[in-house]
Amino acid sequence: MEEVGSVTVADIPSHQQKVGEVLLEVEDLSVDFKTDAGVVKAVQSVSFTLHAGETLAIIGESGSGKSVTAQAIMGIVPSPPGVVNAHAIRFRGQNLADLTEKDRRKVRGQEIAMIFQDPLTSLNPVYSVGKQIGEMFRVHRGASRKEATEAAIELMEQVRIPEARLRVGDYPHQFSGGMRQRVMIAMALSLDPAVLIADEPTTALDVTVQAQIMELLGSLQEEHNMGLILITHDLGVVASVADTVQLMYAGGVVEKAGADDFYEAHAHPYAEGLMRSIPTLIGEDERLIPIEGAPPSLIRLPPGCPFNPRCPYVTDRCRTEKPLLRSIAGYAGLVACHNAEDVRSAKVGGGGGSGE
Amino acid sequence: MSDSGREGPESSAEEAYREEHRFVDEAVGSKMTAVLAGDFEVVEKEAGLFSDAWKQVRRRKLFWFSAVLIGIFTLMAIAPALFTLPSPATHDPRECSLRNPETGEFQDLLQPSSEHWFGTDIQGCDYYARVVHGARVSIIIGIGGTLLLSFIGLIAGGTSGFYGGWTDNVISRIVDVLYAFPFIIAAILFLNLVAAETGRNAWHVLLVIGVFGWPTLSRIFRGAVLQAKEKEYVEAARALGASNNRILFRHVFPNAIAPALVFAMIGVGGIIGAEAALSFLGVGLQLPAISWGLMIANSQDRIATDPFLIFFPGLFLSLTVLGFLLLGDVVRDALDPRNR
Amino acid sequence: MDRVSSEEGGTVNTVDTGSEALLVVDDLVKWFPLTRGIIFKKHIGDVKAVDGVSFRVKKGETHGLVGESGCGKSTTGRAILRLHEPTSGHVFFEGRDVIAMSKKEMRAVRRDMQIIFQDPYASLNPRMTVRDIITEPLVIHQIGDNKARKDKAKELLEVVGLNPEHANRYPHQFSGGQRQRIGVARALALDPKLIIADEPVSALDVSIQAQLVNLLMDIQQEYGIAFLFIAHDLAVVRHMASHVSVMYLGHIMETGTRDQIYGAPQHPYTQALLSAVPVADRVVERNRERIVLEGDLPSPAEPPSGCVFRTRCWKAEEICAVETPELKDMGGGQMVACHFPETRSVLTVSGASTA
Amino acid sequence: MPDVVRYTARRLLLMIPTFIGATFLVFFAGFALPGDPIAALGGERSMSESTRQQLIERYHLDEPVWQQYFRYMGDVLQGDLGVSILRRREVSDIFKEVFPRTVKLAGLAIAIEIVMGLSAGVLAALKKDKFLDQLVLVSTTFAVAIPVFVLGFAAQNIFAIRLDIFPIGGIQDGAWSYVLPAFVLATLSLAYVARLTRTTLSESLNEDYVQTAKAKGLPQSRVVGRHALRNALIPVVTFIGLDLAGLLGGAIITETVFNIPGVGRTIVQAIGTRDHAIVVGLSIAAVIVYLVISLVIDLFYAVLDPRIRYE
Repeated sequence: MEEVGSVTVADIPSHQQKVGEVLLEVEDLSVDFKTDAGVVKAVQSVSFTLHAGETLAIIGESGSGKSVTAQAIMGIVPSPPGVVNAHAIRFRGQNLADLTEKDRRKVRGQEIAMIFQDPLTSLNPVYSVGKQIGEMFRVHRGASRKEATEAAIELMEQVRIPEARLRVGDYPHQFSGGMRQRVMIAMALSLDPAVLIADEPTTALDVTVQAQIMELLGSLQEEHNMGLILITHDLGVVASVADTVQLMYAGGVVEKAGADDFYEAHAHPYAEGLMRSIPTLIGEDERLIPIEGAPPSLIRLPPGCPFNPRCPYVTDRCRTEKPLLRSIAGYAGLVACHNAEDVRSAKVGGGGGSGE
Repeated sequence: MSDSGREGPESSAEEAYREEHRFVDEAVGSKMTAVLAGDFEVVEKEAGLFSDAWKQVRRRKLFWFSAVLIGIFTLMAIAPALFTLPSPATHDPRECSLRNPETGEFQDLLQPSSEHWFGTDIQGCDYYARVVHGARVSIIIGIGGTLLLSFIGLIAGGTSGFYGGWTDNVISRIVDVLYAFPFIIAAILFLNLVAAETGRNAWHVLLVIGVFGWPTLSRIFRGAVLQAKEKEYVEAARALGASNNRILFRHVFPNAIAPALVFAMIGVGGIIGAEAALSFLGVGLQLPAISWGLMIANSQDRIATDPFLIFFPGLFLSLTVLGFLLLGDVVRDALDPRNR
Repeated sequence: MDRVSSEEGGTVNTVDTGSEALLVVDDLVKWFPLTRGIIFKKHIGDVKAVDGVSFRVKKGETHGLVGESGCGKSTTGRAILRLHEPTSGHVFFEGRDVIAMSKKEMRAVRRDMQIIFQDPYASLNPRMTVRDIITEPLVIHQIGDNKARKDKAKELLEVVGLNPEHANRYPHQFSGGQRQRIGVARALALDPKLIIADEPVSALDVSIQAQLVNLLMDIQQEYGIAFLFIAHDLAVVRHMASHVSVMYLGHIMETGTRDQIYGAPQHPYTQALLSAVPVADRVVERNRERIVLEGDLPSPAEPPSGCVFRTRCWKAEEICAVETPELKDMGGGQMVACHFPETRSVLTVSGASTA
Repeated sequence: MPDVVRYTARRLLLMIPTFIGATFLVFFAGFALPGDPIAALGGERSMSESTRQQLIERYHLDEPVWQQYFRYMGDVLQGDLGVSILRRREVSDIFKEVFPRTVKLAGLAIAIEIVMGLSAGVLAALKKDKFLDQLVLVSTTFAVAIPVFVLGFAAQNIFAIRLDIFPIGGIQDGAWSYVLPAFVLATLSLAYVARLTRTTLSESLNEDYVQTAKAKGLPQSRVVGRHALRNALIPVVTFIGLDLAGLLGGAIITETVFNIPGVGRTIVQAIGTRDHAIVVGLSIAAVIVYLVISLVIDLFYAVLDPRIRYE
């Protein structure tokens, strides 16, 4: 019943202005799954840095490796069949691989928390939501049952679940989708983590509820100055909140840039293709321009650039040599494409920009 | 499963569990995504379920092991002479002599020897021949009983699940009654009714097993049908104007049959065990029929002195049951991707 | 009303206002009874999934039916086809009331009305080959012989952009996008006049989704099939539909041409919905006005009195709780069910224009 | 909680037709047992026509079956299971004597089942596809393949006769007499419990909420024990409960093999002696025990799984 008035921001702050302390550094992360059919190369040499207060959006379609990246950071990739390799995953300078399982557990949940796509299946159906939130305090803080319940109520109020005190004993199936996701958020934020990873937090929700949850996440992030990793397939959802964008395709990062740069001037053919294939509410009602073909099998990736079979800019080089992330002239981001310059000039020539 | 007295409880729990886990759903739509956390578009293994299953089954040693076991015992049931031929004392199992043909001495219960591989029983019959001939009853009742109970169970479960309403209510209550009335007690009581004067034969046992044994399969199939009929492709067929029969036989039935099939396959072993158990209890086959259960029953007093009388029929019985059990297991693994 | 696309390849036929309506949905109601009781079921209430929905679809046009989950849009689609038997109301197809039809008449009508489902994994029978799936409609309606059906399957596969050589394959051998094309081919087999597309692209990734959207638009253009396009994604609907109806809790809140709905929405719910849809443009996103609705969707078993949207509406007054607003024509064919309608163009942002 | 009450009421009402159907079947089959019931009532002795008439009247044998049935069930509901002329005892007394033996046997078997079956299943699920898992799979397959009476005799032969650890049968040695039979009785269900636990647990270990539990930084023991196992146990507990209900109804074969005069063996013996009163009385008692326990299980199921109440 509340109307939030229009927000006018004169200056879109770039992430450079916003950076706080370095929280998370991921260097050269790869994850393989060994299956009967072959080795699934789910994530290949992904690196990034996350600062306090920063929102990093990892964008990609199904099978791009974005969720697995998050699981690897959390250290919850199911193994077997998963095999995680990384040069380092550092939290506040400490390489997580060096920690004992016990210390790693302290980081997990307390320092780096995570929420998942489907809040119904992600909550345990046989425990009340109060118990599940309270469990964080019971296990990590040694709180009594009563203290844990009180803390749970307080958190539920914080994430604006109405009548928290009455509902603390209810089970997940008694809540609506949006409320369940609030419960997940309350649980994740219970110990005031420095980093929150949100894996498609609104995909299972309706747009109006999505708007509520995104607003909540935004305000909580600001309040706690968290580093936030938002994983999504929807370029729209993160457009307003991301500071940095990392676009993934077939397990690898194909483009990485400040959000302003990315949305305005993305340089990878895949990014361009994605932008054009999104139906939009704004602008001319053009015919959509889809990316032809389908994503490759992660077991048998094409040689060279994984995007080459679908790429309109493809050259012979793309079919043999895998492009690495590099910077190109006139663009502040990094692109893994041999022909990024051509993509850029074609775009400028075609008069395209954002919102095409 | 071999103690059929417990068939009821086992299966209803299993059924509850299947319902809980939407067995059919997953058996049919196999996503390995559970492990891979939904970040891959996994091409589903659905339709080629049976052909894929066959491919997978062929590669497994256990499958061939069970196939060989079943093959041997089936052959034994069809042509026992093939198996008794090489034995030096090959006889008709009913041609027994209490006297040594050479010395004329009175003899019974010979221990196993090179002449009588499995010894002789108290009547002086060659025990190997008897045990070999015991296969026929087991295989007939095992397969026949399964066919009969599957027939009843599929019809009952199919109508119950597909049509719902009062039909479902009535059938479900009958199933409840049969569950509450433990199979073995039912079998004991009714086999006593059947042909008490004329003596019972394999068909009587088969009939009672079929009539009282169908509820589990019916419930499994009902659940599978309920699942399958909610599928969108059924709605699609309806939208095309397909008749009920077409929907049932072309869309629902083929997609619901897998779990029932697996159950029936495993069930053969269970029924073979049940026949033996009933004969052992004295309510199954009666002398002069030849049945492993009867042989064991008639030898139970001699467990201390002549354990071989129990051992050999027990071994053959267990191996037959094992064969069907393993086959069912292998097929279930192949059809139910959760086990992969 | 006129829908003319500027793009060379993607022109959409102009629909004459005067042309006859192919489908008229009149006060359609679908309640699912809630019962309680052990032997005798006592009727204790209803889930009012669809509660008096009216709209019309003209020949060859695409009518979008949008709303969030639980608003009754899919139930509406199924009730039109009598996959869910409607509780009351009328559905006129080419002037004849479908609801009153006998089974036999219904079977004949089904040739002209087809449906495409959301889930490409659940909507194809895994035990049938692609050919069997596509030719099933022909078999059911006894059209052509085996050879003719085979040829038709081949032709349809080509139309939807699949390799006709793959007709012998099973659905599991195809990707989600390809499966959805098979579903489209099945719907086309009987040359229908109307296709009800129930969230046909929602389960697909964006890059694949765009392929399907284009395919559907091409098909419509080529065969002149009318679409009832049911979706929760307002952006997709904007690309597909010339007319749009917005549903909330079993009721139509607003209906009109695409430009009216997107450019000048008058119902608060339409406005909230539009303002919540994210746009992949940073400048737009940062500058646009966003209306964040409070609270959850009320239960359709106990919908609010009066206007069903009032519990989440910032404009709600006493009258909204008492009197159910009727769909009123606000001019130009735009109909709004609100006591306080007011044009508000939520998509207009500094410089960027709405369509 | 009205939901629980309604649920209970529903189950109770649904039980009525089941109860009538099952008991009628028992009554009918017992009544129709071959042999002259009157002669059986008189045992071996011959009797005069007048005694015969007296007995017929006393037992209402001239009435239609269904009338006899309702008369009989009326008595049963008041705790009267009839009288065995042959044994000259009230069947309810016999039940009171033999039932505790079956309870001991079944109780011990269930305990073995829970301890061994659950641990084997949990270990197998945690070490999926490793050696231990394979071992559990193979051994449970064999356990299921060997029919109970064969297993019973094998156990007798090895543990009672050759090794002389346990008595060969009977109940003279008190609780110790029940150990070997209980193991034999438990074997089959133990195998099922192990397999069921393995499947459900390995499945629930893949559920999203287990991911959540891990992401919460909970120790492995808590992730498995509190989150995965708690959910995996729902079907297992149901199985064990129904198994208990079935076993109490008569562990017929095991009792026969080990010569334990429990409910099952008494029924089998009574069939041999054509003692209709005992057959019908004990079988009906068994059916009632089964129904009551399965009702409890149903209710317990609702406690285990909070979603079930709101079906």
